Amino acid sequence: MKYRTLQRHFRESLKSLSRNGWMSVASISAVTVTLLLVGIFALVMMNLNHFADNIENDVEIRVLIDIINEPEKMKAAEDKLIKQVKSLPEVAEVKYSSKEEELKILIENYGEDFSLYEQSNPLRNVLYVKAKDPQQTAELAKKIDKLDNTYDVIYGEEKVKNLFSFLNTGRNIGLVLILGLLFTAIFLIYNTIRITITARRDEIEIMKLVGATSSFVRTPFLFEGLWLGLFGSIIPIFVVSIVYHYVYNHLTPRIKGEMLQLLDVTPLVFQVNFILLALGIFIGVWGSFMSVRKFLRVY
Amino acid sequence: MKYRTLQRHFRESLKSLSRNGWMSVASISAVTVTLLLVGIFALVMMNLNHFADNIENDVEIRVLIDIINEPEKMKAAEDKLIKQVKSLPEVAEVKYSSKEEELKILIENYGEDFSLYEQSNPLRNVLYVKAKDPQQTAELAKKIDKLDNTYDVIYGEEKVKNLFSFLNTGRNIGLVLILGLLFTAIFLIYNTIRITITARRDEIEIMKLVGATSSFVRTPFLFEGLWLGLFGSIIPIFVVSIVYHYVYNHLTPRIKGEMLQLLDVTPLVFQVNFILLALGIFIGVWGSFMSVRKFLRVY
Amino acid sequence: MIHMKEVYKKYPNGVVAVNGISVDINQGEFVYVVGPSGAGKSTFIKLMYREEVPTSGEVIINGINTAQLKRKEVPLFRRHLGVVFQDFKLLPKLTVYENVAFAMEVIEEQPKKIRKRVLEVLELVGLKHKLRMFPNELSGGEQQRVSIARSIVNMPKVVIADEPTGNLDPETSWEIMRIFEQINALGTTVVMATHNREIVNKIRKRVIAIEGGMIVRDVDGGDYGYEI
Amino acid sequence: MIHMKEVYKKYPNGVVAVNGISVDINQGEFVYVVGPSGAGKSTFIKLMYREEVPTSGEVIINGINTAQLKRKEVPLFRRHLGVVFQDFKLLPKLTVYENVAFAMEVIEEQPKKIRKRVLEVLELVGLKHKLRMFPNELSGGEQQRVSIARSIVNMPKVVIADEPTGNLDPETSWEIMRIFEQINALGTTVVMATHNREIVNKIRKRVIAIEGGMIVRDVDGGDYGYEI
Ligand SMILES: Nc1ncnc2c1ncn2[C@@H]1O[C@H](COP(=O)(O)OP(=O)(O)OP(=O)(O)O)[C@@H](O)[C@H]1O
Ligand SMILES: Nc1ncnc2c1ncn2[C@@H]1O[C@H](COP(=O)(O)OP(=O)(O)OP(=O)(O)O)[C@@H](O)[C@H]1O
Ligand SMILES: [Mg+2]
Ligand SMILES: [Mg+2]
Repeated sequence: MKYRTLQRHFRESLKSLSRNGWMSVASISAVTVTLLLVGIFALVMMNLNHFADNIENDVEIRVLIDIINEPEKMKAAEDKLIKQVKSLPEVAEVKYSSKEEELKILIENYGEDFSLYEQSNPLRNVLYVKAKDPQQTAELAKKIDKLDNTYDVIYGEEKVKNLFSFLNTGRNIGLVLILGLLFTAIFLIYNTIRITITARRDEIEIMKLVGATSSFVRTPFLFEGLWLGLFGSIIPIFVVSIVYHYVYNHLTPRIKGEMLQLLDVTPLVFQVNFILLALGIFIGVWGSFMSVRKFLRVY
Repeated sequence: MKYRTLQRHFRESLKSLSRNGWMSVASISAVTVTLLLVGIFALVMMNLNHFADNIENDVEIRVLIDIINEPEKMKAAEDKLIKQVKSLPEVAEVKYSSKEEELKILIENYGEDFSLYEQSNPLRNVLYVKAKDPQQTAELAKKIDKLDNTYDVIYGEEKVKNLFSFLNTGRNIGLVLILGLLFTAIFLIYNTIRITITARRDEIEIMKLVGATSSFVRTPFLFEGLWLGLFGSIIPIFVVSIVYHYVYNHLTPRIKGEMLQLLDVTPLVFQVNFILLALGIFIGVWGSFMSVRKFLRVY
Repeated sequence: MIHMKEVYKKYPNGVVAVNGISVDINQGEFVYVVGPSGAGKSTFIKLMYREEVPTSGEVIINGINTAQLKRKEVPLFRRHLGVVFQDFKLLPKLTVYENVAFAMEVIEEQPKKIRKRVLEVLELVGLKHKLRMFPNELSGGEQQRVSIARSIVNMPKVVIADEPTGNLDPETSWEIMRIFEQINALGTTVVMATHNREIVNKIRKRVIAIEGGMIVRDVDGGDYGYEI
Repeated sequence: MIHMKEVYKKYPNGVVAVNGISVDINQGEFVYVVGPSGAGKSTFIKLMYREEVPTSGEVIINGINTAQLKRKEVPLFRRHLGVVFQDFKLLPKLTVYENVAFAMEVIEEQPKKIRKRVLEVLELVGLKHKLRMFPNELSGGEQQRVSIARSIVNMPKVVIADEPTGNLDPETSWEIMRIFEQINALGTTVVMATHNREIVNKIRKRVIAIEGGMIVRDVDGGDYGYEI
């Protein structure tokens, strides 16, 4: 194809876009609405997934440490245990909590009654251990149990298992939903483009009757598809950026220190916007291609 | 309009549906896909909302009961307290837990060390109270605190406040999303119908030139819209029913006894299906009406 | 019957297609409208069935001022006219039979009567054997005949035809003219834009010649004019 | 040049539009195709520019068997033909100028040449002053002239015209005929389906008469026939 022909196709595509008036508007707004849906849904799903991660990460193993009556030996034993635990490959984080701190928590939960134990604290020093992959918690707990100087290892076995099963199911549903939505979005945009192009099948027929090759007929339509995708993704990109910015700024201070945290604005919004733009352009061009092809094939 | 004319319109609408071939298919599948989206989204959102309710309902007030050394008096005091609490209008549920039961829970959480307290249990008998509306928990706690024979009232003030704020925000986002999706669905279906009808604007023009009144031109299109909505909602209704049935049967045994429960199949699926059918038909007819109107106005 | 007074029609793009036309056509007349391509014949005719409204001046058909018709009244007004369009304007998704029947369904005629009458007029234009075919399966001339059949199916008081013989061979053209003469003999007014010199010169009727949107000649029993 | 041998064309609906036609047309000939409405003239012509492929028999144009053309080769084949369609087939979203220019853009002509040549042919058909208008703003005759302009803009070796004067007044018709005679004098083959007795009888050329899909007459310098 000659360069000037390409230029011509480029010009034609813009002309055609404006001469097809509200049919173009309809296609663009179908892209807009669908991408908006995809964008917002992606934000929600990615944050829910993040929440699920947070909840999982909150699962801790409580390691009760053996009591040794000589403080020095005790200290040495504890240090050794901490070192051993830290060296386990599955371990992400180890936190030490003295029995005094433990008592404080107990009092908070069970009332002032326990204050009288401040003198003779029956509790033990504790290690809080988190696994790198929370799903390994059970395994890790077993390993730690085998180390010296551990009195007991507690992590709410049954509860954790149920939680993980639940979160995994949730994540799978989410994945299915997002794939379904993507598929739907592609279908809806393609459908719209196809109908508008079908309304112009006579044009395609005439062009071919006048001696236009398939590629000559097709190229302006591909450019048009490009515009549809491009123009259609502008509003979703703006909305996604602004809304998430707003929600983030609005919610973050309120849930400060909570377990559930929103994903940061900066990489997320760029990622989602990139997906929207790529999706818009891809479906626009691809949809045009597939739709025109049908009518080019005739005779 | 004469009855036989209505019959004619009815016949015409079916003929037109089949003669417009894949344009009809395109519209129907736009309805199908969009309603499918709405249906699944509705199922998910209603269940999430149900989860949120469950989580809220799990918020309990722990009422520690004063110790009175004479067992009879103690029993009387406790009975009186329970009666008083139960008579409070905000109270949904009261559960009594003896100090022995409390100790068992403590041992579960803090290890066998506490077994030695089985002889001289330092804990108190406890009432677990749930509010009818979990959001009233704070208020209710205050009221109970004022009653006689309560030693302490504990409910994790800070945590509950944050949880509620979070769940409320979540619910609002969900509501916005579902409204947004409904709006989107309406728009997309309307858009598709409008494009297909625009492709037939010449037909409308010719009919009017031959002396057809607006209502004569319009009625077959309205019937056609009805078919679009009707045929378009068949698949979503089946899919929603079958998928939810499957998910429910698959998940329920796994999360038995858990806090988070799925909504029962029977009323939910019927409700959602009714909404889908109504929505499909409404948008089909309304979309046709609006689209045809535009071209009836011309001249 | 048809009364136009100082009618102007300027299209949105600035073209003045009808540039001051005054004319009276009486019940039962047969009028040819002739003139070069682009003279304004079709516009003149579109003013009659109110596809276009005059920019100024008045068009009164059957005592009705088309410019004052409410939108709802336009279809009822058109039912008293039969129109043959230059570009046929057939409904592409309806068969030949259905296209003609449509004009009768519109006035909520009895199905039985519709069937009888449609077959009758299709016989008349020689297309009874093609009643199940769709417009895009017809030749140009056949489409034109469907358009003609539709225009006369309701026995209108006025038939307005824009080049009804443009796509027809001379023989078929004469047959169509015979049909028009017949319905004219029954009292129907016929207004017909045409380029067909042969017909105009043979079947002598009133001839209105339009050039540049103006009537340049209006002779009873005149000839086509425009000799080469 | 154009060679048909025992060509049959049966449409999907069962109509046999061309029922065994064999014919040879040489380079530089001028041929009228005449016959009643629905005889198969348009189908005969569609077979030449391969809008239709014969059900049986062979159609060889410029040495190319149209039935054996690959889909990709069809456009290139068509570029050597100029076609005037009975229903004009103008692109509704393009202006008069753009419609004519399109046929030249298709062969990737230089923009400068396109501009010059398009204005030239629009001048020739008398539509230079309407080049910015869209097809639906034109009268029937004007649309037909645009279609004619487009068919000759690339100076094809063969011009195939289906009723090029159907919507034209006699005067304009003669002008168009003069254009066809000119390009024919330069060696272009012209095949033209027509109902215009006057023209056929005045400008004597080879006449092929078709009836019921068969050639019933083929005379050099013949007349229109079909007298009433
Ligand atoms: N696409 C089609 N599908 C089915 N039948 C067709 C099709 N095109 C034409 N026909 C039929 O084939 C026959 C010949 O049609 P054709 O258009 O060739 O006639 P024609 O000689 O050009 O007539 P006219 O002078 O009226 O244009 C007609 O009976 C018509 O009904
Ligand atoms: N819808 C329109 N918009 C703008 N201009 C128009 C429109 N219709 C017709 N015209 C212009 O008005 C003039 C008269 O057109 P009209 O169709 O009345 O001519 P006509 O006498 O019927 O010609 P023909 O014999 O070729 O059919 C023409 O110059 C045409 O370009
Ligand atoms: Mg005209
Ligand atoms: Mg023909």
